Amino acid sequence: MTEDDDILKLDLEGWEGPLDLLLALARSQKVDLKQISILALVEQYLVFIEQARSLRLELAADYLVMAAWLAYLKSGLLLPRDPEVEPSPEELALRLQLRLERLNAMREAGARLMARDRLGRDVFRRAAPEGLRTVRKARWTAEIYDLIAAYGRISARTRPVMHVVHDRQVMTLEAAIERVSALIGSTIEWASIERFLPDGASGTFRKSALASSFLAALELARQGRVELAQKSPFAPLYLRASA
Amino acid sequence: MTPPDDLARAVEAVLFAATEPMPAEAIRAHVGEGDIAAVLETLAADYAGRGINLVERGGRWHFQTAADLAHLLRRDREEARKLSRAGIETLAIIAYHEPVTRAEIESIRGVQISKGTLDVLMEAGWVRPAGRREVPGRPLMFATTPGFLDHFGLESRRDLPGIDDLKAAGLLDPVDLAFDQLAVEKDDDDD
Amino acid sequence: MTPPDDLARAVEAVLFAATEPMPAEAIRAHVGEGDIAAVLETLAADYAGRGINLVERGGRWHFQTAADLAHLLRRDREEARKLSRAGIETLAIIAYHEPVTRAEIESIRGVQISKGTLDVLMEAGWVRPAGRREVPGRPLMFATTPGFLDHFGLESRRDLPGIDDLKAAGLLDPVDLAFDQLAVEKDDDDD
Repeated sequence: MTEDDDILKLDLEGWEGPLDLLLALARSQKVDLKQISILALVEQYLVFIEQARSLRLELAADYLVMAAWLAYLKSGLLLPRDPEVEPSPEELALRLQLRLERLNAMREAGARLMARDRLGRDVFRRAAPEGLRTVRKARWTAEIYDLIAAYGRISARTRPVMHVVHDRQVMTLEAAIERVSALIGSTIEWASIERFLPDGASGTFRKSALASSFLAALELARQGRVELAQKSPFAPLYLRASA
Repeated sequence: MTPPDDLARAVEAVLFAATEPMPAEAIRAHVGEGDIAAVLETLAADYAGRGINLVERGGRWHFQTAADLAHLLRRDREEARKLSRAGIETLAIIAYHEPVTRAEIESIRGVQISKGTLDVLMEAGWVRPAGRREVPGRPLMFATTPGFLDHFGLESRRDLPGIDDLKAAGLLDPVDLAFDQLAVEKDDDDD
Repeated sequence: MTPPDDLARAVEAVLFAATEPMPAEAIRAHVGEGDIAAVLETLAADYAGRGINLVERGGRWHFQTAADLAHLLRRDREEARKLSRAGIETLAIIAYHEPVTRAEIESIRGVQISKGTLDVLMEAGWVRPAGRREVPGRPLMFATTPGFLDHFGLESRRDLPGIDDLKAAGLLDPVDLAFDQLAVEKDDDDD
């Protein structure tokens, strides 16, 4: 038994899984991974597992799964070719070799990375820098219009307010009752309500007079002094004195 | 600047990485034998014209940024901010009525002003304290500054439009007053 | 070492005072207009032989002590916590393959990653989540950080030791792709 084997055996706890163990065994062949003998590697692995078992070391399941798979690979490589079997044992062996190459590449890359001049271990930043500060300052802005408008707003809000109602020409209900009563007395025939409005009334005064006269007509009808007639809604309204 | 020898490089590195100013003996403990004093003098001269200086204070040496560049380490960033409605109204009252006390401002505005409002106006450089009113409590009065006139493009306060001008411009229109009142109250809550 | 002009002095002072490595744009915010890039190159050359060096890592600049003086500075300093073998390999795989999923890391290492491994790398500030791979399950991807480049003294990922050789040898390609490649070459040989 070589010295390497002893070391491997003692270090069983330290392996990062079966692929890691295979890589360590492969490197003990001391050839480029491209030239490695997969058959020899399989043999090494199976012997290693056998030894571990004989020493009653507890092996994680994935080491045993790998052992089973390698035993299958070994028999495939040794037995006469069966062209029906896909993938071929050579293909499987090649894939295993590619995986070992990749793991090895990353292991070496990791080692080279760790060996670099590392900040805080090999190179140091300034321990007590003054530091840089960014001070945010508000630059207040306002426009002259905002200022004046604001004052206008305050003044308007606080100024005494006087309400003035515009002088409007209207006909009161009282005046309309008086006028319609006076005119109806001499009207025996049906006459439309417009006939009772003052001559020359126009604009808002005419509207006011019409509204008041209409109310006056209703009031006089209630008192039994006037009769009203209308053919349909919105049709002309006719008045005449009660019989 | 002279190309540094090994000792100078070592002293440089040790002082750079140090957490506090170091006396020559402490430097020696790191870099070993050699004329530390001479190296320190040479380095101090080397760095004299640079953005970094090597200086001695009470027998202790350290690197520091050149004193005349201290202003670069602090960068002021200005951000334009619009005055709040409470702010602009308070400013308007001060401008039209100065000098005026806080209580007078509140009585004209019909709303209390929060503490921050006057601070902002003073921070903006538009308003200054202007003595005290000789009444019980001697309240502080406020007035506008020359900076205020500058900012608003006014020659003097007399350039501010009068009440009649405001009325002519429709700025005293009572329409929307109720809405304004609501907005003012809400604005003050935000302060 | 050339006597520095005002801009060089300013850049020097700002980088010296900074607590973090700074990109050229951040330096410009402090020192104003000028050819910052040229100044940085000149300063880096000026300091190259000194005990303090100006270095760029991932587009950000900082001063640090020269690597060959580490032995003078390491005393009294606690050794950076040692990364486990799993941690080192996982970090290397992420750095050389990024962005990379957990499953891809596991397939290269031939073993599951324990829960803590990625946590340790992220806590160290070297590794960050970098979006999700748009495949079923949308697995999270991982990549390195600017802090990783800082710590390992790399200007960019292109400076990762041996990355060009590994790429050329196809050792950064997945096994399936490499296998197909070999199969094609073999076919060509057979022709």
